Amino acid sequence: MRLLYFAWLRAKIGTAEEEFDLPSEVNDVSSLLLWLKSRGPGYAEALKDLKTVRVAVNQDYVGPEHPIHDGDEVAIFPPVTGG
Amino acid sequence: MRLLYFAWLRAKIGTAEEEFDLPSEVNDVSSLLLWLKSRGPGYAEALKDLKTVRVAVNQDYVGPEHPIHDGDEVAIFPPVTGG
Amino acid sequence: MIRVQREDFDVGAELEKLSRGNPRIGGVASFIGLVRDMGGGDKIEALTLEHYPGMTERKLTEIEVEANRRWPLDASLIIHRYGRLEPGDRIVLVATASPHREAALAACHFLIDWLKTDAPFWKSEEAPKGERWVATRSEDDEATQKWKATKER
Amino acid sequence: MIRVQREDFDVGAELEKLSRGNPRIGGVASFIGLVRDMGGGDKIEALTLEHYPGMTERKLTEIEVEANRRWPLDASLIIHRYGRLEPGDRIVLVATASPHREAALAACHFLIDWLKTDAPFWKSEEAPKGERWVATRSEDDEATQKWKATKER
Repeated sequence: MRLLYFAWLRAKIGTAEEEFDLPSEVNDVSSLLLWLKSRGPGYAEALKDLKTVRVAVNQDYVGPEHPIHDGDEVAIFPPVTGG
Repeated sequence: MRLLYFAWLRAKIGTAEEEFDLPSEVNDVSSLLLWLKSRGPGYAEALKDLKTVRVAVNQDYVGPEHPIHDGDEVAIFPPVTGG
Repeated sequence: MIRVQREDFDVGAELEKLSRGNPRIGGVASFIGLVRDMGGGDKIEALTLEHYPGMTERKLTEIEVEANRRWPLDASLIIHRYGRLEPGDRIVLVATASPHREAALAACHFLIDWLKTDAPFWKSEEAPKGERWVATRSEDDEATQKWKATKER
Repeated sequence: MIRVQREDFDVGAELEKLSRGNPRIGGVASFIGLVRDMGGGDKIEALTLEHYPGMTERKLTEIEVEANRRWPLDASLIIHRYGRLEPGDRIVLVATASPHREAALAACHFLIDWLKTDAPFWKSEEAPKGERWVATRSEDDEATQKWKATKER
């Protein structure tokens, strides 16, 4: 699984990109976010208010129940502010 | 009184502009159009369907009851088609 | 600003001028009207735009004042051409600039709708069967009526 | 057509290309987004636009396809820049061309509204107290929701 972080989520987590083997307790977006929060204070801080967090799996916006498979590209970022 | 005609009204009447002394029977837009119709077949033809005729007095759109005074600039034309 | 002219205009330069030197502006909306090659089902060779000099400038100014009354615009522009034009030629440019995109977009839409029913221009087309005057579209009146029903901001 | 690029673009040339050679087109609507010098009450020195390469192009393409599904467009264009930009700089150009002005105007409005809430771009501002990420405006979400409520033409 490839993880990408953008904007202030990237800044708080301290990296733009990482690769993992899918942990056994992760099967959807919710469980992925829960697992990430436990990885350190930067993650916990970045993910403390999930109202300000958006997730895309394989470049499509998804909700908390969306399944996660090994090999997925998962991006985590704040609401967009382009245009 | 200065009269201006535009688009197909000008073509049917056969002139773009004319000057008159205000006839005694003309005191508003309605009576002006009635008087003009009697001036010849081109006028009668141009003014036969008043639904397709717009009138401006001193460069403002007006309705049939708008008064006409000597010295006014009166323009008669079809609905506009610019833009 | 309004301009009524026979000559073509440079869209890029006009839009650039509208916002230049004013970093409050966040959005510039514009509409360009072009001569189409079809009219009433017939191929059009060209069209000629006639207007009422004096009243045209007066009406365009009124329309622009009304747009500025309804929306917080930092700049606005209407350029309308007259004379003989061929398919693909530019007829009109309407542009608005505002700190906020919604104001710029709505005011631009308003200006072109209103101009279509209020500015004294008339088109005649050169069609295969000869020259003919373009008829009004009832959709144009309806578009302006919609704005008249919403006078307030 | 969509383009995501660091470089500036030439608005006049882009709009000209959109209608060139197609005399069916009667109207070209456009919106240009510019960097403002104020943000959250503070003077802004510059902003930096970050994006998600790959997903950006995908989302912009989806938005353009949706606009073409809703309105009869002959051409459309979205150019969005990324990188460091200063007040007055162009950020985005959205343009639509159609035989009919209402379609061009509505589709242009739709594209910029939708892009604001769907395309993965993030702005950070250089303000006097340091760098900070721009927060979402709830008006932007509402503008897109309005379009979602009117999926059909």
